[in-house]
Amino acid sequence: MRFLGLFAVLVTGALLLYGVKDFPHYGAADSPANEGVVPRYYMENTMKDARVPNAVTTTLADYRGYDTMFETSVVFTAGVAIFAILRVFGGDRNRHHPDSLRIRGDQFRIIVGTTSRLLIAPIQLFALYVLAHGHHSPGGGFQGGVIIGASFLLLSVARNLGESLTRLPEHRFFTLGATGVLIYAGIGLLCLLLGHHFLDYRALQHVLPGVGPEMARSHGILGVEIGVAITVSSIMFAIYANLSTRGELKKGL
Amino acid sequence: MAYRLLSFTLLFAFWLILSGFFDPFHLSLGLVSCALVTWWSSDLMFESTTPTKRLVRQGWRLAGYLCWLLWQIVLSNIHLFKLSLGDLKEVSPRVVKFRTGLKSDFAKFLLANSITITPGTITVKILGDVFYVHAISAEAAAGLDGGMERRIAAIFEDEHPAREAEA
Amino acid sequence: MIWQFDTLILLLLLVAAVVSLRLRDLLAASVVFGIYSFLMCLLWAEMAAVDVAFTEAAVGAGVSALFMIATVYQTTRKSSD
Amino acid sequence: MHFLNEHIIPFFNYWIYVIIMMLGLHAMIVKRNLIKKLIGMSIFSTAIILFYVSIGVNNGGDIQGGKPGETHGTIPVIEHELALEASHDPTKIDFRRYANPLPHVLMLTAIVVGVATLGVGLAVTQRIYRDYDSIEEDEILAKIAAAPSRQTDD
Repeated sequence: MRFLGLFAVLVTGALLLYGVKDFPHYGAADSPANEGVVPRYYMENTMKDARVPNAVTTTLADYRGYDTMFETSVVFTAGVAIFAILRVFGGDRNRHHPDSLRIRGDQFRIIVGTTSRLLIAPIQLFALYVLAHGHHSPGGGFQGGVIIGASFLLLSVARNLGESLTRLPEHRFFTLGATGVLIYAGIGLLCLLLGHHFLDYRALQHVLPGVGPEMARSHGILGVEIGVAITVSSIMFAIYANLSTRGELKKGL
Repeated sequence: MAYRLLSFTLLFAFWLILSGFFDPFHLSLGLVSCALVTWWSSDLMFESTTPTKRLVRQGWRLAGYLCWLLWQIVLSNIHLFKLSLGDLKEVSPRVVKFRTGLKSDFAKFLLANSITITPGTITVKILGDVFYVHAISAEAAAGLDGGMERRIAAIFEDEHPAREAEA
Repeated sequence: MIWQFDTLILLLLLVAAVVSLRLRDLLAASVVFGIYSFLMCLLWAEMAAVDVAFTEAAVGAGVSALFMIATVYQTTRKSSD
Repeated sequence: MHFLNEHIIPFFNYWIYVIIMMLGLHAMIVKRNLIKKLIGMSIFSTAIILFYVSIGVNNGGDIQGGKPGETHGTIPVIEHELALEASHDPTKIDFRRYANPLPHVLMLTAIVVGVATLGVGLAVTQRIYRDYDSIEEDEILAKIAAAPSRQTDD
């Protein structure tokens, strides 16, 4: 088995390395990927179409909105899958921790606990800043959502899981996760109902007062990113809460 | 309520520093974000129940303390610089153990982090009232004579320094 | 492209990957995997992919290492290979 | 030496990506510990993401007046001064000055989905540990062989 595995890996690697010699040089501006019409269109029209300087955001939420919508639902599905696999109600039958990992005493409570307590609110504000300024600077729904989730993770590592579960209780995990996906799909559906294509945010100019088609696209992108952030943050915390307690949601690390 | 207002103001100042956009759209996004964060976790920023007036006074004194701390950091940097260029015999790492009179978690946290941020000394752990501090030389250990603790106790009115060096 | 910088990070990346796969202590392997993710994030920032680097900094170095540590804590720390 | 100059040095990056990918694949196949297998899976996927992102790198060619490889395509965010003009006239933007945004978008979502997948894998690992009290592949297989009925209960 070991030999066979090594052999398979070496054959695969040799084939890939053989293919490498036909690649364009690293960073070539005239490589097929960079010369093509698609990146050119995305780069040149992001300001004209949506008034968003960050081409990555426009591509993520507008030009390739379908892709992102289903990626968001994949994250949601992963959360549901972990619930189905791991969650137990009532105690675990044979629960024991390896001794080497048991944390004794609480000598780190004051320093680590207080520091992270003071840091939670700025971290969450930073996450919302990243979410709201994804149009102008790096960032967006995925990054903002992960950082909000990480602030809850920090709270459960530095204090305890119960404290973050009182802020984001278990029955909210999947409500919020589904809400995010529904916000995304709902904005798409709204465009459909207003007579445009699915996820064609230009339609939103009929419901948002005083905006042109470009700003309607910009606001549509923001709405979609908010949906992504809600799903990602709640599912990240749901995954951690299940993993760190073996599905019991009681004590945590 | 006053706490929420205070944390909202602080968070909004932080937002303005981060954002750099002052058009109505981004400002309203900032207001919504700060309101959300205040709603989620303002109770984590200020846990105690000190009256607001006193809190502002403490904040003022804390600013003064931080200036003093900055000066201490400069001094101990110079000490460490001399130590690293001079005779290596003076480097004698040791763990100093002392008992503090500070009661609240925040005061202990402030003392521990002030000790750590000053070059040459590191708070290893806190067990109850007992601090375990690693110091790099005799002079750095002598710096832990309680001056810092008295200043921290002076910030918070209900704290009293009381210490007896043990080893 | 600062190719010296690039090459250094790529070599460190290889070292981190090998170490994380060789270590028998799973907790240490998870932490080294966090280092690997962080190096990856540096490489992406250097390739002008700031959004990807940002995501990796939040996800790879923070969240996924924590997921692994949580699992190691709940199962066992020793690995046979 | 000729071979080295011709086929390896210009493609140095790609060689390292393939080697990292091989490490991950090898760990997935050969390692017996399930968490090691998952670390291998993550290394494998990040190697592929790295390859994709590196395709989007753009050195700017001759456009910035330098030789290829000396200049660097900047991040795909349009500068503030240029942005206002570009909203009316897209041809103001020279797209070769920026890195290709498309691989960035695809890989950004792949990273987040990757961590969700890793979470599912770790959950399966914990579930296996709950049932078989081990995360070593050979021990689990031995336990399944010793007590075939365990597969059906629970």
